[in-house]
Amino acid sequence: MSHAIYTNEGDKMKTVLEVRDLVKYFNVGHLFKPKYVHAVEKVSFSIGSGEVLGLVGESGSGKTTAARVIAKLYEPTSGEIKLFGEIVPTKMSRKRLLKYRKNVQMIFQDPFASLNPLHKVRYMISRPLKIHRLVKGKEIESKIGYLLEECELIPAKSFLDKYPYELSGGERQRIGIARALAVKPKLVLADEPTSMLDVSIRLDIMNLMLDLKEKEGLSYLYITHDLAGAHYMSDRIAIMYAGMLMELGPSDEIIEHPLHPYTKLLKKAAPKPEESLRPERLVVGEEIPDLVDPPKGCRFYPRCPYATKICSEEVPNLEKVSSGHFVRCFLYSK
Amino acid sequence: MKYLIRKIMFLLLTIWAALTINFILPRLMPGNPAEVMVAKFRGKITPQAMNALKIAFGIDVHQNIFVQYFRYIQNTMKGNFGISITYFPMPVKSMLAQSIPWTLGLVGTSTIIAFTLGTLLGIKSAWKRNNFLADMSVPIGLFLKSIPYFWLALLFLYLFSFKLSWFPLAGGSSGKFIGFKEVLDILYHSILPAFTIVVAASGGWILTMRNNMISVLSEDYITFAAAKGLKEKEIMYKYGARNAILPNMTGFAMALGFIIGGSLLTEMVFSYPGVGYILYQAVESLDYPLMQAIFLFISLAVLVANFLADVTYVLLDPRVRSGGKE
Amino acid sequence: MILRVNELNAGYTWGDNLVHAVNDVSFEVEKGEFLGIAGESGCGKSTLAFSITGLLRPPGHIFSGSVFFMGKDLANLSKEEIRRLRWKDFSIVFQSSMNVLNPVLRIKDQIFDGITAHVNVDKEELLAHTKKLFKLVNVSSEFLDAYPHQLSGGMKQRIVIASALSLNPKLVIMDEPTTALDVVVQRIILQEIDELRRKLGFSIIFITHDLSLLVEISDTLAIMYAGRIVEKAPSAELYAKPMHPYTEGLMNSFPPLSGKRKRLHGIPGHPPKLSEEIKGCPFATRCPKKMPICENISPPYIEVEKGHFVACHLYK
Amino acid sequence: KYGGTLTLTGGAASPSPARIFNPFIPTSLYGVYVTYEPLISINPLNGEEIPWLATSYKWEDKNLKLVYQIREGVKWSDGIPLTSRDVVYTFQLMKKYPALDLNGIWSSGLQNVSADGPNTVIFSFDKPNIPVQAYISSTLIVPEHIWSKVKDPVTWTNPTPIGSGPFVFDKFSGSTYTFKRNPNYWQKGKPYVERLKFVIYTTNTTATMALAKGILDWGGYFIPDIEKTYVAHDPENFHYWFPPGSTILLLLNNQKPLFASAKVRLAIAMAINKERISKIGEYGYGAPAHPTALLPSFMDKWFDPTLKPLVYKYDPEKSVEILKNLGFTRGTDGIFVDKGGKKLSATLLTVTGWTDWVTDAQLIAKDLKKIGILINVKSVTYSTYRASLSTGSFDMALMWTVAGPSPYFHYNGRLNSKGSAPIGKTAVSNYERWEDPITDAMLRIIKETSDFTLQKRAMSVIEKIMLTEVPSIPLFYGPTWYEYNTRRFVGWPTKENFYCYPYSRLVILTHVHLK
Amino acid sequence: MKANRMNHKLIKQIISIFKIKKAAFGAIVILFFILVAILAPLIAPYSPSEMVSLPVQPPSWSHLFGTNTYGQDLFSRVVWGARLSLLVGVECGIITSIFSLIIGLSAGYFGGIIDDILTTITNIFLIIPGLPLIIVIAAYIAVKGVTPIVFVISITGWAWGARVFRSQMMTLRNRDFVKAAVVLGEHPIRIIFFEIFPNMLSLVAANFFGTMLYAVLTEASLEFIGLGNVNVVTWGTILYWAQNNQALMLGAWWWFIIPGLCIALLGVSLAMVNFAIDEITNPRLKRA
Ligand SMILES: Nc1ncnc2c1ncn2[C@@H]1O[C@H](COP(=O)(O)OP(=O)(O)OP(=O)(O)O)[C@@H](O)[C@H]1O
Ligand SMILES: Nc1ncnc2c1ncn2[C@@H]1O[C@H](COP(=O)(O)OP(=O)(O)OP(=O)(O)O)[C@@H](O)[C@H]1O
Ligand SMILES: [Mg+2]
Ligand SMILES: [Mg+2]
Repeated sequence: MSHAIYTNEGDKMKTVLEVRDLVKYFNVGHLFKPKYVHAVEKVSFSIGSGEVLGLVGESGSGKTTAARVIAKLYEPTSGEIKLFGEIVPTKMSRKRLLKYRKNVQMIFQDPFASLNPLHKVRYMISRPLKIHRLVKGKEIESKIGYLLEECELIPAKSFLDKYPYELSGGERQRIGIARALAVKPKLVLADEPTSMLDVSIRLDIMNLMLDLKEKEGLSYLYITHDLAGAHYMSDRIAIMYAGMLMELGPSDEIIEHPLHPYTKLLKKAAPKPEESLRPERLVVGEEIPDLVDPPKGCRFYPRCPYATKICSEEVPNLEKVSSGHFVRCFLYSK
Repeated sequence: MKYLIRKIMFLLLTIWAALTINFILPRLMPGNPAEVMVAKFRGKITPQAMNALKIAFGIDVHQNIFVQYFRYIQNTMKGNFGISITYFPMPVKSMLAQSIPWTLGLVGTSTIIAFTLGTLLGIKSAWKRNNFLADMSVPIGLFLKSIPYFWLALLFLYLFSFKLSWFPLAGGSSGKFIGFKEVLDILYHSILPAFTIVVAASGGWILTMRNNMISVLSEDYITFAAAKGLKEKEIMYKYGARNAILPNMTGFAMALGFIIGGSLLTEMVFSYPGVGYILYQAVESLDYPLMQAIFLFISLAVLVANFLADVTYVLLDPRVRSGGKE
Repeated sequence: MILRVNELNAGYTWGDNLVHAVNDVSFEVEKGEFLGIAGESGCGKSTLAFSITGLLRPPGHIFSGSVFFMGKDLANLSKEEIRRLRWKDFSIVFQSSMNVLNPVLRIKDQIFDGITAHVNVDKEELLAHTKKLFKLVNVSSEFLDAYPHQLSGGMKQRIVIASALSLNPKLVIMDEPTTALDVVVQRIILQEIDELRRKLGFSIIFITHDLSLLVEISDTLAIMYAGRIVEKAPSAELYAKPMHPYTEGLMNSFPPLSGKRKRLHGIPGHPPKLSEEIKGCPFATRCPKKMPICENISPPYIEVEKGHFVACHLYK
Repeated sequence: KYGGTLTLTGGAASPSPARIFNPFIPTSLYGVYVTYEPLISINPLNGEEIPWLATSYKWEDKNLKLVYQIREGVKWSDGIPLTSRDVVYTFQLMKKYPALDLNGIWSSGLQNVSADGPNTVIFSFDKPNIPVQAYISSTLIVPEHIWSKVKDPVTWTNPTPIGSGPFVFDKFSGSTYTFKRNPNYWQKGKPYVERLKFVIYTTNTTATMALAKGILDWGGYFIPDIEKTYVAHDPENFHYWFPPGSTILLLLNNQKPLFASAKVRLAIAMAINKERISKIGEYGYGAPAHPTALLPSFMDKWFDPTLKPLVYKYDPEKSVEILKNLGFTRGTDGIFVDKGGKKLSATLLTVTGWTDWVTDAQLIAKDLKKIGILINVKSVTYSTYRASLSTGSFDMALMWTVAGPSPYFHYNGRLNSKGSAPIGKTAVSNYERWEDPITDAMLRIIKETSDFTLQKRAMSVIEKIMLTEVPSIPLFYGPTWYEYNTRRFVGWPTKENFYCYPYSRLVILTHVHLK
Repeated sequence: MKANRMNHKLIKQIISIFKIKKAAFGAIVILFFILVAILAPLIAPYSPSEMVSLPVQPPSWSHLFGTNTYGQDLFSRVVWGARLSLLVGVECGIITSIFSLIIGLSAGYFGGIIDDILTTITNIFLIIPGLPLIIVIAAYIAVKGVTPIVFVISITGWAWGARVFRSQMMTLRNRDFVKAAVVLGEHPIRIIFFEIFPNMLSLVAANFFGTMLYAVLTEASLEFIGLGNVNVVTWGTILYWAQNNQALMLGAWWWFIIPGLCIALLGVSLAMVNFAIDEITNPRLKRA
């Protein structure tokens, strides 16, 4: 198999994160009879400096799991993670782990659940500064203020002594972003940061993230199930289905010329008020495969309108179809 | 099915644990049964007679602990618990055989009544929330939950049996009758003790059931049932109570142990010839073989009742049946 | 006309707290109409749905206003009469399809009891009818004997819809029936609902926060904000020519799927809390076209063009 | 006069609903006492004897032979005649199974038991032992034709007893059992009562309630403030009489240095206010005991009046004086110290849950503190208490005397050095560890002679020892609990009509009849 | 008619106050008892074990709760009794909570085999009936003071708490805010004590009061059977002596009723606090 690093070959930018053949199984059985959920299966991608990689897939496809493995919340079952070209070992000393965490931060989906209801904003933002010893005693307060204002929580002072329940959803999510930014990370894993927010607020958060990216030179792994949102945010998009990466390529190309049948389906399903008022009819087969006992061949074949015999027997490789565009489908394999 | 197998395994494990606790306890404590026997005969006995009795009891302490354990398990399996000291020379087994039916009858029925009554009241009071009477169930339930059983029992005994002469003072029957009349007589004797247990035990059920029910009533499927235009009764029982009772099935274990504990005290107060009363005797005269056997029996009863509750739970909750959740 | 809602006010009270979740809402639904109601979370959509169907439970109350169903004022009906109307004349599908099915009852029993509560039919008829319903919503009838936990979310949703249609109601209210579902599944169900409506001819009130979805499928669209309907118009018109600044902002909040990527700007700020009293226009604090009057006087809800209602001081 | 169902206690000290009617076992139900009968019924309060299954007995052959004449015409309740063979069998059984021989008859010098014809039984001894006659006479006789078929009489519950007594077993149910009249009883015309209903109450509370409601005709319960809780409910018919049955002593461990001196023991004895103990600790039921420990019923017969001047009285000042004279000095806290500077202090052992004793002990501690001795009251479980007594690991303890038809039994148990042992070794009865050759000699004289004047002279010596040397301190008489109800039945023994000891069911139940 | 309705309304109001103030009422009663216990030497007019009056005197101004057959002042005894009874409750509450927390939190936090083992043990202890076990153990150890009772109650009473804490730990551990703290680089110890534990406090409190209630009742029962040390003064032993002297038959109802009511009152207030905390943690109940 070609060990392509699935980057956008056109740009010669520095790779921040590289993930290779990442696998994560969860044991959901018990002591005597283990049973595994194949949540992430051999996922590989990379993210360049200042780049946003959108990870799109339906619920349960393993997006969160992948992000959490990268965030070192879960141990990978196998696979390799490289940060700035350096392999990140599974087990690390606390010091090394802290160094890793200083570079990789995360924004969570649910702005309510991701803030401890018992802590004030001041405490929550000050913690990363203290853990990583970024600023000295007196400067902390001004640094917190700076961070909050950067996330458009203005005036910062009025937020310092609030508890999460006193904030609106959008404000809460901004706190989450400010907290992640506090350590000046290089990579931010954003796990559906807007899906719990109201439509009118969503765009604000997305714009904030894009602004911060430019200002701080951040890279994002932007996870979403909303294809349009991914397109808005990302330079490249990766499509996941049932734990596997199905297609990966530059945003515009994925949207305009989707190759994988699943990507096509997603595109069809996405609301497009601007195009026509009566959408075209979708025809889809059975439902999502069981991840405890995944199908032998392509994971999408049970729903795929183009499925052939081979699809049920073999897993297609993720193959390059054009510069920076990869797809995992027999329709395109040579 | 899997769930049941797991439950059976757990049941066996717990029985084993109870057995082992039972074995270890007397061995951790100072003193030995011989001393207890001297005590029992209050010095009336000569050393010669004493020695002869020791042999009759089959007390031999010079044995490897594992051999002892093995023997003990073997004997227990056979239902051989040795000879009672209080009721020498009655085998502990026959003492149990004699008293268990009484306890099962009294505690069994009153627990079921308490459970049913408490559950029904809990359901009603949750359904009719904000109604004066229904809301009174909370403070009343709290009060009942917090009074000592024995205290209530004595008070009832004094009031209803002594002062008002409505009920007999003691015993499980008057021993005067036979046939159907005897059954009535036994029932008559059991009313007051049963009443005590029911009063004291239903408080807890009212509260938990009310809480469960309130939780369930805020579930979407209740609103959905109302949206379907179902009749109130149907919503209350088929949708509300049916689901609210499920958590109680698992809470049964704790409560049952507690009730049985309380009913022991009740039996003591009412001189009811069940195991509680015998336990009291055993405790008073430090009759260890008897005490242990009773503890074992009560544990077993609770375990089995609990197992039955689990089985019922399986029947009531399809989610568990397919092994979905604990 | 199937339904008319007249200056409805509803909300929640407990202790000294008051949440005015539905504020002077009026609208009508015609026979066969697909009315979409869109609004952000917490703006009172569900409360509205509950109020219309009389399912609002304490601490929720209807404060004032009336709901006419086929010309009958629901407030004048007895509990029992309303009970008889439910399911038979109007039915409702909830937001949380995952939780509306009783986990301990078989699917078929839950469908049956909705039917038998209103009409007398024998077992076989019941079964046959239910099988037909299942076919309608594309669920294999082998799931009749299943329990809810054995079904996927999409399946449950379809079953709830099937149940809601079981007595051929004249109006079906759907409160975000698809939010918990995947885009693909969501899309499929939506398209099925629409087909059913065409086939059976009932009216739909479809509630969601996903405006872009509604624009595609509903006949008429109402936009709700802070407990009020701020704009209502035929979908196409609303999309093409939004009048209320809020609607306008909303339309701009959806990044388009295709086309060149360019920065969009949503609506800054956040909606007011319904637990606090709102003076003037509730959108005033966020409105780019705010005028002094907006701060003090609540704009009336008027028909600006035929079939196009809006509550904004910009339009007189 | 005939008929009626008399309700009485089925078991008191250890109420037991287990169906045990084995007369050799102390856990048996009270039914055995109306089923099986002794040779002679002896009143333990005054030694009076009523011939029962035996018409008479006498000592022969220099007190080495005890000969009983067995009554003729007695039948077991199954119709088979009772003969000397049954009597011999009963005693042989006890020889074969020592566990049945609770009173140790076979270890008291008895050599052989044999029948001489159907009506005579001869007990032969290797040395004289007069007092054992009481034990032999009281032994309940069992039928050979039944018991010889029993595999292990020690563990036999004998659920349906066959005896010679006035009542026969009827029915057993959970907490009650009944006996009915034996129509073929050898005492013609007796008993009068048709049926006995034995009931068992677990707690004294319910028993008291039952008495107060008149349910129980005859009770044997400790009842606090009995006038108010019982008698007051029907003063006409509710009566009680609590005759003293034993003496409760304050044992002083004579092997502890502090109590080695008779003067100290006397000082302690004189410092204790027995009146108060009797009134507060014992609810006035147990009268203060005579310093000789003699039961009131023995006084006339056994007390030597010349000893009267030696009888000490409550006199704490005298106690203090004695202690001062012994060279102890009082510390600032009022407690005496010995020459080594050690405080006079001791622990006093009682049994947990024996509430009256615990109160008594606290009163004693207060009394002794007043005269400068520090007492630490310690309540322990009964088995610990017994173990401490036998091994001698105690300073002071409360204890009772062994009951019997003469003071010999009381003194022999507590004072005979045979029953003593060094501290750390097991003493069988002489827990205070009084080891005195004179006492031993006197006890032997009483044991071996049947001459009353000789016995009385020896007894006088022991009484004097009790008064002057104070091996232990008699506190009060242990009452015999006895409540009776004359609503339905009359003929009960009373203080005035003292025809038998109120525990003697056999005698009482052959006397009592309908009103 | 009207007066009647007014009455009804009044009662309703009282109830609603009661409802809101459930926790407050409970807490006040508990505090009151604690105060009484602490200040027992100052409050009690007499020594609890001295004979200070004629026996069996009904309540009067000089003897608020009357006297018993020993002429002891029952008010003083009840006041002193509060001390030990509460002490037993509090000690059991603390020991049991610590025990439950250690077991529950370790099971919940570590998961895996540790969890399997601890959970099984917990479940076993949960099922084995407490009081009979306590009676048997108490019979063996020949109780001398209240300490063994505390010990026995604690070792048999921790299971429920452990189970509750475990499940709470499991849910909290998977909350996003805990994950967020991990990603930020917080030390695990700090996560447990600053992020997770504070969120469990209400549960810990509820469990504490629940255990206290259980302990106070169990202690009273044991003392009543005579398995405790009847020479110490607790509410349980007061009842024991009352029962032994047949207080009710003597007409000395005050001797029996008052300590029983004290137990019940303390019990109710503990249960109320427990219940109120329950309502707070379960928002569905709160809206009642
Ligand atoms: N801790 C866990 N233990 C067991 N299974 C898990 C765990 N976390 C996730 N899974 C399973 O792994 C699969 C992938 O889940 P994941 O949360 O990564 O999906 P997702 O793409 O993030 O979905 P969503 O859009 O719903 O957030 C799912 O089937 C899920 O049930
Ligand atoms: N039971 C209740 N008690 C008190 N307030 C409530 C209750 N239910 C809803 N509310 C409040 O009423 C307002 C309207 O709620 P509603 O559920 O109608 O909103 P919604 O538009 O359906 O929101 P969503 O999109 O989240 O479903 C909200 O502010 C909410 O907080
Ligand atoms: Mg996810
Ligand atoms: Mg809603």
